[in-house]
Order: sequence, then C-alpha cells, then structure tokens
Amino acid sequence: MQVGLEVFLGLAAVLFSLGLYGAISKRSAVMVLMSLELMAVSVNINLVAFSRFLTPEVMTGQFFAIFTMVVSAAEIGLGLALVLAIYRQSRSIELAGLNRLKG
Amino acid sequence: MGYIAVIPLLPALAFAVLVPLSREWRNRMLWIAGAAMGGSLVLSVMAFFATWPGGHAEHPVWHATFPLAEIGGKPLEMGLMLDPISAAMLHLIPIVGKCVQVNSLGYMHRDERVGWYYAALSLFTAAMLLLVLADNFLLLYMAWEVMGLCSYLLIGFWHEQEAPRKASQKAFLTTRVGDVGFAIGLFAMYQAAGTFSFEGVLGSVASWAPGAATLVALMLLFGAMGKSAQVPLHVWLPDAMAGPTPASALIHAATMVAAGVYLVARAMPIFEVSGTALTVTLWVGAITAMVGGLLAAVQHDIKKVLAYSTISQLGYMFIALGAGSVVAAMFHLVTHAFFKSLLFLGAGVIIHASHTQDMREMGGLAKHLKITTVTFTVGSLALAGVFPFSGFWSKDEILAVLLHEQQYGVFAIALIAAFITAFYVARLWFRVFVGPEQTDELHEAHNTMLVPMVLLASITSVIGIGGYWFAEFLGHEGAWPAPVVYLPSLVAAGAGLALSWWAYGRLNIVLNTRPLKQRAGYIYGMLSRKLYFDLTYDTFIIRPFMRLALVFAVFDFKRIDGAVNGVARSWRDLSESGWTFDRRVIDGAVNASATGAKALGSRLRRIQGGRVQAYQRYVVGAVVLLMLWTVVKGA
Amino acid sequence: MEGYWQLLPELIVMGVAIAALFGELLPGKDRGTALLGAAASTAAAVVLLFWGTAEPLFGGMVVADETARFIRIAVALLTAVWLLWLSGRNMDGERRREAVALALFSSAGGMVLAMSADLIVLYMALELSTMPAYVLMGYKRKDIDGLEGALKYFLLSMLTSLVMLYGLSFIYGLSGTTAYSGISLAETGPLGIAAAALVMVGLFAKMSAAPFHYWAPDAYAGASAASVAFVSTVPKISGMAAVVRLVAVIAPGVSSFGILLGAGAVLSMVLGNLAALPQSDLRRLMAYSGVAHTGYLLLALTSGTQIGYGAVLFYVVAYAAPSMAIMLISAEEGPSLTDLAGLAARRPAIAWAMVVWLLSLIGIPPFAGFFGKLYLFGAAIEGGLVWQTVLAIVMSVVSAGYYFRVMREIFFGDVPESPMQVERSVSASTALALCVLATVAVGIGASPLMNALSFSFP
Amino acid sequence: MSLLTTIIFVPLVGAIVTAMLPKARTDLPKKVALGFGLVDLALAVVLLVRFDVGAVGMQFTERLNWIPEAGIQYFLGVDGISVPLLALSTLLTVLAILASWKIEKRTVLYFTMIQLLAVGMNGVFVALDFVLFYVFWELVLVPMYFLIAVWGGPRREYASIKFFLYTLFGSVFMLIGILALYLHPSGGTFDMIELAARGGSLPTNFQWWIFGAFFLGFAVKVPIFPFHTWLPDAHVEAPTAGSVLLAGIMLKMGTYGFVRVSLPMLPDAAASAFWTWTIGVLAAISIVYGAAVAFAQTDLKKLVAYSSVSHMGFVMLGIASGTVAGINGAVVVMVAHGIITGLMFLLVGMVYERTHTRKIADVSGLSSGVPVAGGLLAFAAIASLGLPGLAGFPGEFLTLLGAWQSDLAPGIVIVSALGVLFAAAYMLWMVQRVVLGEASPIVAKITDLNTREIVIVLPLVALTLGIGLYWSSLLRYVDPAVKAMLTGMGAI
Repeated sequence: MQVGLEVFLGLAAVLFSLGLYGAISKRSAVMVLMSLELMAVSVNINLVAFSRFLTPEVMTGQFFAIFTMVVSAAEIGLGLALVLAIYRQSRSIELAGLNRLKG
Repeated sequence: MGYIAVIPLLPALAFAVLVPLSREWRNRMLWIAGAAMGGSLVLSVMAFFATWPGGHAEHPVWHATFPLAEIGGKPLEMGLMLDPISAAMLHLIPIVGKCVQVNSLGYMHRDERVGWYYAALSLFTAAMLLLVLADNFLLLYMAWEVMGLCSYLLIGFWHEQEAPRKASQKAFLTTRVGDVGFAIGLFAMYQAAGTFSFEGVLGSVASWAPGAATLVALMLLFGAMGKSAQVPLHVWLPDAMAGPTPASALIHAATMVAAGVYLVARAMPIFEVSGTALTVTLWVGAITAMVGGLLAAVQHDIKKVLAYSTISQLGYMFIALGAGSVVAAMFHLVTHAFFKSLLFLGAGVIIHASHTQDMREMGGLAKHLKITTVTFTVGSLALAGVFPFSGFWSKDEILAVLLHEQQYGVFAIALIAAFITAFYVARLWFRVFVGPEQTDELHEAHNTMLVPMVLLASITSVIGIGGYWFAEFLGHEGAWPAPVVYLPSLVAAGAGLALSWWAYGRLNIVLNTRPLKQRAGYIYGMLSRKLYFDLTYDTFIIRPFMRLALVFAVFDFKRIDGAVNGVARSWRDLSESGWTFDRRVIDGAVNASATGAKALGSRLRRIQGGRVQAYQRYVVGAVVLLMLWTVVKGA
Repeated sequence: MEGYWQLLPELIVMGVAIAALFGELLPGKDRGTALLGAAASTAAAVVLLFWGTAEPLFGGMVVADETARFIRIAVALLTAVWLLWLSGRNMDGERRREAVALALFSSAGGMVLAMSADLIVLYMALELSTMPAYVLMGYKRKDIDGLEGALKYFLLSMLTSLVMLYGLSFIYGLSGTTAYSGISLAETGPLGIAAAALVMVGLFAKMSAAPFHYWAPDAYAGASAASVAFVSTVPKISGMAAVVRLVAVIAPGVSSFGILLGAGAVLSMVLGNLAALPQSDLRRLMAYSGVAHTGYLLLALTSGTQIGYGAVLFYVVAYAAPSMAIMLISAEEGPSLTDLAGLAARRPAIAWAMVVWLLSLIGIPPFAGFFGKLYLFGAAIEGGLVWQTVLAIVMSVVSAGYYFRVMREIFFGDVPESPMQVERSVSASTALALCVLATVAVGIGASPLMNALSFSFP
Repeated sequence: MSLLTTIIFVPLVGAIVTAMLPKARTDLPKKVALGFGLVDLALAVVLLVRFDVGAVGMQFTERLNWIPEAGIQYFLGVDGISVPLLALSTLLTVLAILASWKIEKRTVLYFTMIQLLAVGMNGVFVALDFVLFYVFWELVLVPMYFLIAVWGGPRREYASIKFFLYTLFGSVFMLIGILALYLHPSGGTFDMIELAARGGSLPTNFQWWIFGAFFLGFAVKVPIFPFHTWLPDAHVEAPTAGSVLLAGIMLKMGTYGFVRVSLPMLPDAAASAFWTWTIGVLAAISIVYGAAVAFAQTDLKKLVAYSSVSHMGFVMLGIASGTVAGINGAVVVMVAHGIITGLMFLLVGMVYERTHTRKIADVSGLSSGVPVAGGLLAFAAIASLGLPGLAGFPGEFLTLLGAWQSDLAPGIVIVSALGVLFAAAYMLWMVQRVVLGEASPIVAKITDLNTREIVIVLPLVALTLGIGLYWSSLLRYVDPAVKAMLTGMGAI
C-alpha cells in the first residue's frame, strides 16, 4: 500500500512529542540531551518527507536536513562538554540539584 | 492746573524717601513728611478755590488721563480729575493730616520708630488723596486697598505687643472681606459698561440690564460697609484703637472711614437706578447709628467710646445717602471729620496726662488742662449737635432730608440716636473733666499738641453755618434747616445732656458700683465689669436703655466677633484637615502605587525558582497553550 | 564589490577568530589577541561602510541590502568595543584568548544572520551566533554558578530552537521553498498559524521575551559580567534583524499574528519592568531590563508597518550600546549594586557616563534612547496600538524607578571603608568613551542612521 | 549666529567650561557661571529691546533641518508671551547663581547643573518644534534632580526621586499627545505654528482626547490641585537657588504649555464645556486649597510652596476663562509670581543661611532683629497677597475679570475672589509671626543682609514695583500676542 506524506508527518509528530516529554520529565542531564536529539531527528524526518513528496525534483528539504544534522551534532557535543564540566565540580548531573541561582 | 497731580505725589515721594533710610536717619528727617503734607495742603486749598463757584458743571474742572494698559486692544484708561465733590474732600484731608502730624510730634517724640510712623502716615495721606482724585473706579479700588494696608501698618505700629498685632490683622482682613465685594462689583460693572471710568459707567448706567445696577450697587455698598465699619463689618474699628491715637484721629475719624461714604456718593447714580440698594443703605445706616450709639454708651475706654461714636456718625452718613442726598452726607462727613479728629487729639492729650485710657480712673482734668478742656468741650458739643457748632447743622440737614423723603421711621431712629449721642458725649465729658482728681500733678500738654486742637476747634465752630454755601458748591440749592427739624433735634440733644448730667455730673465723688455688679450676675463676664450702673437704679429710662445696650453688646461680642473668630477657628481646622488630607490621601496614593509596584515585582520574581525542569515545563506549557490557541483561531 | 567579495567582512572576522584560537603564538599573548580581534572587526565595519551593498548572493539565500549593512556595521563595531575593553581588563582570571575567538565567531554568525534571506541560512547563522554564547556564559570553569547558568541557557535555547526548527520545517512544507521570497502562509489555515507560532517561540526565547525569558536572569546572574555584556547585546541585535525579516515575510499570511506579538510585547514589558524593581544584583536587573526592552521592540513589531521595522532596528542598536557599557562597568566594579556605592567619588567620569547610559535607557532626551522610543511609540500609535503604547509609557516611567536606584547607589551610596581601586587602563576607558559617544551621537545625529534603515515617516 | 540660539547655548558652553574647571579651586566655578549668566542676561535684554511689539506672529525665527525624514526641525522663535518669560528665566538664573555664593560642597558640579537647567528653561520658551520642545522640557528634569538630591535638605532623596518620577509621568503623556498629533492625517507635523494654524480642522472627539493627554502632562508641572504633592517636598528640600528656579520658572513651563499648545492647537476641546469646567473648578480648588493648607504650615518654605499652588490656581483660572482679559491676566500672574516668589525664596534662603532653621516658631521678630531682611520679607509677602501698586495685583485682577466675563459659573469666580482674601490671611499670619513681634533668641544673634544680598534682591523689588505701577510695561508685549492667538482660535 502506498505510504503517504501524512504517515511520515504523523511519525515525526509522535517522535517530537516523545522527545518533548523526555526533555521535561527526565532528571538526569544526559537523558535530557538524548530526548532533545530525538526531537532533532523527528524534524529531519519531517523535512525529508516534505522534500520527497512535495518537491521531488528540487532537493532543498534534503539539504536542510543535512544542515540540521550537522548543527545538532555540534550542539550535543557542546552540551555534553557543559554537563561534564558541571559533573567535575559537583559530582552530580541531577538537574534538580542545580537551583542555586534564583530570584 | 497740572499741580493737582502733584498733590498725591508729594506725600508718596516723602514715603519713598523715608523708607530706605536707616532708622536714626529716618527719625531725623521727619521734616520731609511735614513739608510734603504742607505742600499738598497749600495746593489743595488752591485747587478748592479754583473750583470755588462749584455748581453742577457737565465735565470736571480738570481731567487728565494716561493709558495704563491695553486689554485685547481696548485701552484701559487711568486718570485724575477734580470736581466739586473731590474738591470738598481734597481740602479736608491735608488739613486734618497736618494737624495730626503736628500733634504727633508731641505724642510720639519718645518712640524710637517715629520715622517709620511718619512714613506710613505720608503713604496713607497719598493713598487717600489719590482715592479722592481718581477718575475711575479701578484707580479708586487700588488706592482703597493701599489705604487698607497703611491702616494695617499704623494700627499694628507697636507690633511688639500682642494686642496691636491682632487688631491690625483683624482690621485688614475684615476690610478685605468688604474689598472682595467691591472687586466683584467692579467686574460686574466692567461687564455691563465695558469701562471703569466715572463718566463711562455713570453715563451708561440707565441702559444697563435690570439686575446689573442692583448687583453692582449692593456690591459697592458691601465694600463701603467694610471700610466705613458699618454693622456687621464694624468689629475691627473698636479694636483698631490699639494704634497710636493721633493716627486713629486721622484714619478712624476723618479720612479712611469716610472713603466708604465717598465711594457711595460717587456711585450714587447707580444706587438711584436700583431702588432696592438705596433702601438697603438707608436701613444699614439706621441700624449702625443705633448700635454704634448704644455701644458707645457702655464703654469705659475713652478711645472705644469715640470709636463706637464714629461708627454711629457714619451710620448717619449712610442714612443720608440712603435717603438719596449726597450733599447732606458729604456735609456731615466734612463736619464730622473736623470735630471727631479734634476729639481724638483731645483724647490723646487726656490719655497722655492721666496715663490711662480707662475713664473711671480719670476726673477733674478741667482745673489743670484749661485749653484742652475748652477745645474738647467745643468738639463734644459739636458731636452732640448743640446749636452753634457744626454737628448741629449737618445732623439737622440729614434729619431735614429724611423728613423731605417721608422716611418717618428712620427719622425717629435718627432722633433717638441723637439723644443717645448726646448722652454718651456728656457721660464722657463729666467722667473726664468733672469729679475728684484721681491722678496727681496733672499738667497741660505741650503746645505742639494744643495748637492743632485750637485750630480744629475754631473750624468746628465756624463751618456749621457754611452748610448753605456748601450745598450750592456741590451743585444743589442750599436750604436753611426748618424749625420743624431743628427743634426736635435740639430737644433730643438737650434731654441727653441733662440725663447724663443727672446721672454722672451731679455728685462730686468717685462713684462705686460694686453692689450693682453682684445683682447683675447673669450678664456675661467681661462686659459686666465694664458696665457702670448708676446709683439711681429705678428710673425707667436708664435700665431698659442699658439692657438693650447689653443685648447688642452680647450680640456684638458673641455673634459677629464670634462669627469672625469662628471663621478663623474653623478656617484653622479646615487647613489642618487639608494638610493631613494632602499628606495622607494624595501622598499616600502616590507612595502606595510605588510600594505596590515593588510588591508586584517581588511576587513576579518568585516565579524564577531556579530549577531548570520548572522552566522547561513553563515553556512547554506556553507552547501547548499556543497550539490550542492556534487551533481555536484557525477553526 | 561583486561576487564573493561581499563576504569579505565575515571572512576577516572568521579568519582572525581561528587565529585567536592559537593565541599563545601571537605576540602579546591575551592582550595582543584581543587587540587583533578588535582591529579585525573594526576593519570589517570599515569595509562594510564603503562597499556594503550588492546584489543577492548564493542564489538569493543571502541579500546584503541597506538594512543588513546597518546591522552588520552595528554588530562589528559593538564586538570591536567589547574586545577593546577586554584587552584592558581580564575575564575573572581566565585566559582571554578563547573568549576573543568565541566573540568573533558569534559576531560573524550575527553578521551572516543579518543578511540571511533563506530558512537554512537563518537557522545556521542563528545557531552559529548563539553557540559561542553558551560557552561564554560558562567561561569560568571552576565556578559552579557560571556553569549552572550556562547549562540552563543551553537547555532552554536548544529546546526552543528545536521547536522553532519544527515550525520552520512546516513553513518549508507549506510553501515548498526555503527562500524568503517564495514563502507565504496565505490561506494555509490553522497549520500555517501553528507553524508561525512555533517559529515565534524560538525567536522569543532568543530575544529573551516573556514568557520564554526564564533563562536570562539566572544565566546573567551566574556568568561573569564581561561575558554577559557581550551575550546580552550582540546576538540580540542580529537576532532582532532576523526576526524583523522573518516577521515581514510570515506576518502578512497569518491574520492573527499581531495578537501573538502584542501579547508577547505586553507580557515582556510588564514582567520585565516590575520584576526588575526589587533586584539588588546589577546583572539580574539588567536581565529583566533586557526583557522589558524586548517588550518595547515587539510592540513596534506588532504595528506591522514599515516604520515599525525601521524603528525596531534603530532602537535595538540604541539600547545595546548603553546596556553593554553598564555591564562592563559592573564587570570592573563588582556585580551587586552596593559595589557601585560612592562611584561618583572614586571615578567621577565613569559615574557621569553611567548617568548618560541610564538616562538613555529610560528615554530621556537628548540621548539615543529617547529618539528610539519616539520612533517606537510613533510606529505603535501609527499601527493603532494606543492603549498598549500608554502601557509602554507607564512602564518606562516604572523603569525610571530602578534605573534611579542604580544612580542613587552611585551618588549617595555609603562608600565602603576600603574601596578597591580599579587600576587605570587606557583601552578599557577608550571603549567606554566610545559607548558614551554612541549614546549621545546616535541621539543627536539620528537622521543619517534613519536613512540607513531606509524608512521614512509618512 | 542668530540671537535665540546664542541665548540658549551660552549657558551650555558655560556648563561645559565649568565642568572642566579643576575641583581644587572651589571659588572659580561660581565666577565663571556668573560671567556666562550675565552675558545671557545681556542678550535677553537686547532681545527685549529689539522685540517689535506691534508685529503679529513669531519673531527672531530660525529654522534648520535636524531629522528631515521624521520632519523634525531645529525651529526657534519668540512672541509676546514667551519673551518676558525668557527674560525672567535669564534674570532668575543670574540671581540664583549670586544667591549660591556660599555653596562649598562640589561647586563644579553645582554650577554645571545650574547652567544646564538654564539651557533647558531658556529652550522651552523658544522652541517651536514639538520634539525640540519636549527635549528641552525633559532636559530640565535631570539637573533639578541632582540639585535637590545632592545639595538638598534631610529628606532630599525621597523628594528628588518623587519630583523626577512625578514630572516624568506627566511629561510622558505629553509625548503621546505629540505623537498622536503628528500621526493624525490633518496634523502631520511637529511644527507648532503649523499645528496652531490647523488647530480647528482636527475632529473634536480626537481633540478632546489629545487635550486630556496634554492636560495630564502640563497639570503635573503647573501644579494643579490633585497633582501638586511633589511641590512642597521638592521646595523644602531644594537648595535656595533650586527653589528660586523651580518656583520662578519651572512652574511656568506647565502654564506656558497650556497657552502655547493646548489652547491654540485644540481650540474646540479647550472651549468644550467639560474641559473649561474641569480646569475652572480645579483652579478654584487649587486657589482655596493652597491657601488653606499654607495656613497650617510650620515650615516657611512649605508655606511659600503652597502659596505657589494657590497663585498657579489663578493662572489656570485665567486659562480656563478663554477670554482676552483672562489669558492676559494668566500670563501676567506667571511673570509676576516668578518675580515675587523668586524674591521670597531668596529672602527665606538668606534667613536660613543665618538661622539654619525654617521653623516659623523659631524665626520671629525679624524686623526688630534684622530690619532690612524683615522689611523686604514683609514687602514680598504684601506683594504676594496682591496689593494694588505691586506686581501681584494686575494679574489676579485681570484673571478674575476675564473669568467673570467668560461663561464660567459666577460661583467659581466668587470662590477664587475669596481666594485673594485667604491669601491675605495666611500671608499676614506669616508676617505677624516671622517679621513682627520681639526678636526670638536666634534672630537676635544674626547679622543683617550685606550689600551682595541686597544687590541680588534689588532688581526683583524694582520689577515688582514697576509692573505693579505701570501695567503696560508687561502687557505691551503680552496683549498683542494673546489677541493674535485668540483671533487665530476664533475665540474673539
């Protein structure tokens, strides 16, 4: 059976919401980073699906996906570096512990 | 005729020269004030003779104007003019002023601020002369207020003591109440006639809207009542006696209090157009004449007697004006000015000699102060209205006018008032000059104080007869008083004198009134001690007569004075509450809004809880809301 | 200046940024690197000044028009000022080489962002300009507060930019192309509005507009004032430029877009100003003040008129210079308000400079802030947003409240017994002098800048 | 370089030069400031002399493009209403500088602030472009804030911040009014003359709202009744020079705004029943309320501050009347009040310098202790209660006359006329307590005014007498301008 654009968009939406939920509820910083990465993946699916179904002859969507992958990779690298620095100082990556700055 | 403008200028220049000087230089330069007054005296006499034939000329003898300013392109003219009425007043002021100045040399020589006294006196004379010469109501109002200030300065001359300070403030504020009425009269006049000048206003008054004339007239009357101390605005005059006596002689006898009469005389056409204003003036005058006389009869302070007497005599002038006769009012004004200032100067000498103002501590001055006694007697008789002296002629002219206008009710009141006047004049005379001496080494005053009194006494005895030519001078046909008028007035005067002689003059001992006071327990405190019951308690006339006076005195003290003080007191609590309202309510609101903003800020601050997860939840919550909104919006 | 030469300014900046990474080889170590960086960005600005505009490049993905030139010059100059200041001062004891490199990378990203006319370039430049900012925030490796602030900034920004990306993907889907010229959300119904809203979430967060501003107060409070000075101003200028371009493209299609922006504006103004009142830490106060000023900017944006966009860009520059200078002073004197006590006695020139900057932020003439607010509120009223303008006016009076608390500390604060004497540094004070000049000159000489923004009142 | 620009920027140059002076020499700044102030005063006198009284419309106009895109110009000009105020501003600045001869604390900063204040004040009265007007209007706030905050009395911080926020709040609404007028199709320009000419064409409802915005802006500055609570605090805490300039000039900026902006540009709103009644009633309240609260004051400066509220009530009454006499009276009261209250604050300041207390209870019997100071203070008090022959009377008389002629209810005019009586009451009460009576222990010890102080006070005394005796010395300038404005508004 012919898999339509809507199926991909649906899949992307599900993944995006899962990522979103993960980012909110997970206590450990690494898990949050992983769920953010999940959201990035869902966006890529979205882009590729649009490019394949709407403008098959022009590959702009694909380019967009490649660029987003590059950017999110760099960001996750940076995020992990930050988490590592925090771990070295406070021996914990629990997000809940980090509430010294307030007001 | 340009010298007319110099008349008010000379004393004003004297004031301008004296003020900046240091204190001792000012005390040494008194002659400047004297010279200025002398100069304006000479010039005003010349002016008087320049207008001598007088009569009802169409336009004034001399008239000069200069544009003060332009309002909306329309020039506001201001000027001086000389016509019979102003000429009459013009020669009066410097004569009395010169006498007062000479008298003050003796009276005030010990005072170290005498320079300032003469400066204030000069400014006062300048203001009065300007008022008399003004050719429009606005300049008259301006001179009117400057005069009010000078009376404030002179009454409050000895400002170290509490009484003069209070009296001067009360005088200024009460007259100022009248001035507010005067100002509103001016505004209404300008709206109706479009100008302030006499010929502009008086010329067009016939064509005004019906109510306008009455409104303007009543307002001007209200102003005049303030300045001429008519009931109910008379409360300030008795207290004003706290000032130096010669100054009171000039201000509270001759000139300032007469300004109100002069204003109404000037505005007479307006009063005539609005009939009601005339009747109001008539009855104001009648009431004041009675009240003044009664209160004068119960006073113990010699100057307070004269003060209430002035109020009463001014009441007479307002009666004359109310009856529509400018001539009678002006004639009485002139004669009253001379004999009342004579009495005040005399009172000054008496107080100087017996070192007290309270008549009960005086007596037997006749033997030692010969000249004072003679001159004071001339003045008293003139005030009482006895035949040869000026008071008789001017009062009878007023009575004649009343008869002519069929105002019998007021005629009767005037006669009773004449009787009361005679009574208190004689009472004063007997208490001071007859009876045992209560102060030792009485000696005659210095002749600088006596010469002016002799001059005034001679004028008082002479000008009475001039009534006929005075009327001609003001443009009305003169009339010798008819017997039907002068007989009852002579009877009234004689009865008054006799009663007073019988009550006070007969016994040659210091009268003791202790027993009477206990019986009169119910009379309110202070005045009862001043009240002096005669030993012959039972005669019908005196007791009802006294009770009526007391009722007025109580009324006067509690109601009006009370009202004035009441206003002051309520005014103070209003300002108190105003101040707290200001601080607490408005300022409170302003500060509250500031602290409110801070409180709101700190509450908002608490959202920033510090936990990353919380922030993310807020963000996602916002995103979800956003999506819901878009769905709702989109559908 | 045809072809690739247009990107010369960006290339200069990037080149020096890479060179700065190997700072220890350069003469003069940290100080030299900073001065080199400042020279580079000034050179970029000069190049832009003379050969700024050219026809679109890379098939329309990048367009160097008049507005882009104005923003690129502003970004370059501000970075130069910051680096000049950095050369005279230190970053709380850390090595300064990396900070210079990061700043230059971020400003390069900002300059590209100002020119972007394509969704892909938009996203790339946006991330390039904000990623160095995360690191700058956590620059002090040993200090847990800094790192915590940086992590919060990172997590929230990443979350919101991914949401934006999701929105961008839909915009691409709906209009079939990523070039601005092709995008239009007309008749796209709820999906169009949803996509626009999602994009706005990301941009609101980057501009620290309420309700997505949570990271700003904590991040600013944790980081060293010097890095906050850079992060709170330069990325915001280029970000605002991108927002203006994007909104100009998206807004016409989406009917109720104005309400969205308006709500954001009102929320930011009220929350920013009121929350700033009770603050005692200068950095946190400036964070909330940033939120408030973003509110004013969004207000003009909501009017959707041509003047509005011009006024926004003018104001963001007029706001950036003084607030960067204030943060630099906080870096020199100490973060909390009480550290500023008695500044007037110790350093009168700096005290009066602070007065100039604070007054400009309140909007008192004759400084830049007043003219900025004049155009902002003019545009808002032109767009019919009368009651919002009244609210903005009242809120700027409230802002006078906390700005004056700063001024009061400077003039009347009780001087501590041993006030630490800041050693004089020529380059730092020249940088601050440039800021004062900017605040005053931009105010009085407003007309040339107005032409640059190529808009004129009716 | 034309006259008006030099008048505005002489104090600015002075301020910059004073700022550069070395902090060590504390006596140098005041001499420099005085020099620049006198030059400015001389220029103002030249302006007065060369001002052609008969000519209608603006004179000495200068026009320069400042921000052409937004239509903002550097546009200056004066007419009969603004010339006297400008001259008064330069005069009072010189006197204020002379009065602060004894200031030792931070003199460089002090005299820079005074001269910056002068720039703002001069500028407001000559600016004819709305943005320029607003710039000068706001420029005045900051130096005044510092004058109060640094050299003020004990509660200076509260008073200065309250002054700043209060006035800023008002003036910001004015900004909305300016922008709305600019952006309205039939408004469309910042040029005040142009807007005045187009005044009538704006729709009445729109005019009504804009009048409200301007009313809020100007009412705070005047101040009118509910918006006045900042004035007593600011006056009490400000140094002498600050009070003189605050009362002498800055209060007039509000009323000048009404006469220059609200009336000509929004004629229908100004003539509308609602606004004439509101301003009329508020004016009457200000007069009576100011006088009442002044009565309850124990601090001399607060008493004079509340008397200013009362006097400004008269100005607003004149403006509400909208008649020729009323507005002429309003402008005359503005100038006269500036002179008289300036004189009074100078004297109070001189007394304060000697006795270091302003409590009315402690300072009594001046005329016996220090006769010259006592005499002058009595003179100022009497001038302030509106005695004819002195400057206070013509303004108040014309205002009441104008109000009576206008369609304001007679009740308002009567209440205001009673205000004159209340003024006499609290002024005399003050004269009784402070000037008359025995010298209190403090007053017995102090020395009388020296020549410098008398030289400061003399010009104001001369002006009070001059305007009081010869009205058209001032009305010669004011009346043609007011007539032209009202004909422009179609009110005549």
